[in-house]
Amino acid sequence: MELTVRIQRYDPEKDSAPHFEDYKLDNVNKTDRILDLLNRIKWEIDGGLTYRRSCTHGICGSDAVKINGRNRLACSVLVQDLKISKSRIQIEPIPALPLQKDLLVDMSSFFEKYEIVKPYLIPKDAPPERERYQSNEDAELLFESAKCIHCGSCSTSCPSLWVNENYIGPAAFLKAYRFIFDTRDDATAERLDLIDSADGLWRCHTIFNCVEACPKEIDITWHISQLKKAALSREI
Amino acid sequence: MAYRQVSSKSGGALSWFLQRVTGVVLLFVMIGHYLLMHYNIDSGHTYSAVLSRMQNPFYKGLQMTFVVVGIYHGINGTWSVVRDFKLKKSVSWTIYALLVISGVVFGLIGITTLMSF
Amino acid sequence: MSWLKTFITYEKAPGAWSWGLHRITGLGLMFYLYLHILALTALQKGPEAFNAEMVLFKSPIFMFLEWALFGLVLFHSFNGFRIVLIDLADGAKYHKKLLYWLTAVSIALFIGMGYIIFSGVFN
Amino acid sequence: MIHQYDVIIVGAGGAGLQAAIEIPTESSCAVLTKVFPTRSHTGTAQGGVSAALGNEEEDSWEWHAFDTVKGGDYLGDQDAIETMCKDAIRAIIALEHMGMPFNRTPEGKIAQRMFGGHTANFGEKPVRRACYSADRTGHVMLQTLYEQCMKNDVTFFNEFHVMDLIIRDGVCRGLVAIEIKTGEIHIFHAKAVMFATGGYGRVFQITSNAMAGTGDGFEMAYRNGVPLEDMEFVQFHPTGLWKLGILVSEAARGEGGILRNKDGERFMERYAPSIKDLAPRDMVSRAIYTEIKEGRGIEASDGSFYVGLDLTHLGKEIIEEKLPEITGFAKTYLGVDANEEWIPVQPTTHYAMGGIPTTIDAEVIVDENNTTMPGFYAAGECACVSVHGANRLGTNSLLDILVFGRRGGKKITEFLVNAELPELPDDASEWTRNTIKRIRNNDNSVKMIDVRNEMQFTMMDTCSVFRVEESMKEGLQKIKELQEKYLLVGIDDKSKGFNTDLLEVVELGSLLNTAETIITCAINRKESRGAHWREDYAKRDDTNWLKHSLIFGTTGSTPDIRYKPVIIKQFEPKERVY
Repeated sequence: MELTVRIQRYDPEKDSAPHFEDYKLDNVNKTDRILDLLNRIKWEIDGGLTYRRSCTHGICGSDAVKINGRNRLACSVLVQDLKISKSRIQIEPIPALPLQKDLLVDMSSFFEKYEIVKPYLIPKDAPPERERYQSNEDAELLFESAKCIHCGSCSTSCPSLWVNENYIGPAAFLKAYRFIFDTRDDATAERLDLIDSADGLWRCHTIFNCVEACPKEIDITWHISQLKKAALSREI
Repeated sequence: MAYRQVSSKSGGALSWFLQRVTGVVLLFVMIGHYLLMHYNIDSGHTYSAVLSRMQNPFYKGLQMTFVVVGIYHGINGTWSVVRDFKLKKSVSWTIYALLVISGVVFGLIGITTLMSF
Repeated sequence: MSWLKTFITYEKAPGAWSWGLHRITGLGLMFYLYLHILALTALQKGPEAFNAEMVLFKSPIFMFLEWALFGLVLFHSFNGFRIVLIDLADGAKYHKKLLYWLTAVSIALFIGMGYIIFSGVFN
Repeated sequence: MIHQYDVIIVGAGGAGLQAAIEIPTESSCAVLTKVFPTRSHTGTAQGGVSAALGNEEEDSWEWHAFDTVKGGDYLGDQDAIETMCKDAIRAIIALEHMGMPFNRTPEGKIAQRMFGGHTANFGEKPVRRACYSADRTGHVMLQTLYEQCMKNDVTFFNEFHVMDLIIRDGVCRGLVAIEIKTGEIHIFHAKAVMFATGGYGRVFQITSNAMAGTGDGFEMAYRNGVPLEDMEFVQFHPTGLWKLGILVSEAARGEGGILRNKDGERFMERYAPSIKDLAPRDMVSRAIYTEIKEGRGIEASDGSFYVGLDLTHLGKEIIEEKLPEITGFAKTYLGVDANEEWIPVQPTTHYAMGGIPTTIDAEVIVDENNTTMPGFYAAGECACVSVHGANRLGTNSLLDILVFGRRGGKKITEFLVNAELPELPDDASEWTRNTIKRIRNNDNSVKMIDVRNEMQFTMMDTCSVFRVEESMKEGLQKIKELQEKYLLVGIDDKSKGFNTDLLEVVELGSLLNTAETIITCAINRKESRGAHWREDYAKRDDTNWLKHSLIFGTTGSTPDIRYKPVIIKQFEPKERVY
């Protein structure tokens, strides 16, 4: 089929503001990934088109972009998954982060926030000689949050971040959950202090944009609600 | 790190929780308010009807709760909308002060009305 | 104000709608609560003033406004109930279903209230 | 801009991060990576990482070593394999202590599952040896290692594309990189450089590898006079998603998945009667192609063929709990529900057994006499220790990066005690500048994509699972033509910052030169061993070919191939049957 891909372009060395450009593609299969379309445009039409990509199957988290109005991973969405009006799809960078070029945004603030929750195991005692024991149920509590690929789809879909870039955001909360609910970790209070703050948990208004955007289908809001309860329980 | 790390005390857990608690309280008070004040078959909206109802301490207590809890919930809710935005400290303090003052003023007006019977 | 553009162009899922409406209805109700308190100060001015006001509120426009107000109350309280379930129970796992059910019940109640108000069965 | 560091590590996958963790904080250390660290290809590993923990049943590191030797068709160096299999147990426990979330046994120990080629008692029966975290083992492992780096405050240069090594008089003195964001050239002047640059899967048309897997490390070393070892051995994973090449982990078969041909027959019973679907990857890949060749493949709508991976009998619970990711891929990309239907699979280019030759401490070797180069280290897929021999066993890649990444880090630390910063030549960035200038100045009459497509097609066509001299020679000829053509490739994007157009052309240069070494070595080795299967020499030939090949690049003429003996310790080469 024929498809027009409308892409937001911006080259800071030439353009004063971002603008849209249309690319007509023929022979598009409905099972093509959106990343395949971007690649075709880059390789066949305009080599200047710039975006991040690597693994092409939704595990490295490079290619989060806004497709038809919503954050998604370009490599995990097929043409047939989209509602296509006027045989056109629209691709923009993910919102709320500084634009660098075309579909590239500066992710550094996103990763800084991920770092402030101390995303590493902090055990109190020296480790035993063999592995620490952990029940399968306790381990499984962590699996969903450990699925996160740091693509940034969730945090940048959150209206709380749009109006205030200091908001720590769902991705970092999810990471905090990953350690706070790990039976092997002993820094719960320390981590809760970091997220139970003015820019922290309480700006989450259960809007569920993050859940809608998450390409790994993590119920981020549920995880945040567990954190809220943990933060609350130490105050009452 | 570029981000403020505020200690737990000012984090907002308590006001977040109170918002939920007052919300649930209001849910019930609201049902009571609707049933008793407006759509009770015996009730009417004439001055005398209202006056007679207000003699009942239960009714009076209900209305009192409604005014106080409702205003708290409203102010707290409005504030949580406002503070999402990145505002200058002076601006957000002004809004906060206005909200609190308006709440106190209207609360007093409401209570005075209720107590005037 | 670039957030406004983002807000307008970003796809709104049920969660986002309910959040937006919750805020709008909340602010509306806050405003109304202040009005309500002010209106009732008429009680202090004696029967004539109060009854005169009541007559005003019996006019069709006010009946309609009252119905609309009930809509706000319904949405805000039911959605508030949903939020409590999300925050304090495992509501996040079934929040959409919850929203659809509560909306359905709200619509039924809203229609019922419309009948009550406009038929004047109770007054 | 010139930076000075004690150590520069290139690549932020498992090997690079593991090495960085080992460098003590007194030494200055920086990790350069062309993608953000958690985007590294380690994260795509699915099934598990092996260690003879014996948590599920009796196991020993000697059995593990034997399986590795046999799986590699006796080409692996047994001293290195011993080192790796012994150290495996410590490595996994260390990961657990770092906080990696594992699946657990009912008692709470690390759970283990079966995998291709893992056996008990020297080949008797399959054994549970692969430690796992659902089918995201690599993902959580990469996260865990990155987390440790943050804890240790490791310096990262993210989105820096390394262009060239600075080697003069046999000493590695640093490297040259482009900062992708600005397009600026940076020189990193260092006492030690470690390559952990990953693989070259994108040389081939169908691959499970990331688009970043363009063989940069191999090519940079080779271009600077370092030989490459055993490049003819390219692993084709038997179960890539049909047409896309996306990996469907061996864990699917470890959990009981069965490969079936169009008649529904479990055809692996004929090829490996004792361990059937859990045979090593080279054997299964060949079996699949043989089935297809002999007319028992399943025909797709477009006329291509595949076989089915049958998980339908496993039950929803196992699939959801242990294989959620891969069944998700099948659903997303092919619309196949693994609970109901077979997953269409075909072999996909997966792993480079060969690479930059190193000692068991990750020091780079520059000749057949095991001479090491001061200041240059390599670990992970880009290195060849060689533990994988002619065919890597599933789960040993994650183990390789842990063990040899760490050993490399430790060796570098030792080296730094007495190391001086070597002198930096004036012309350090000359090659880089010339290359960029050439690409920028070329008119865009020859398109990068045309050259790359042709290369990928040629390699898939002539040098994949089954190989024949004649067609490989044609393939090599083609690659050489493409190398010529490559010099004319230009770009559309003339900007400086984030010029991915330019970088893709640079990467194509790496791919082409790597392809040349692969196909040259493949033509040279006249026997069939492990993943290198010659239809014209269908037998393994231990008398003439039980040796490693080292390919040396010589400018302008045919590469020079020399040999290095295989280190045999307790396991004498035997016929490889399962």
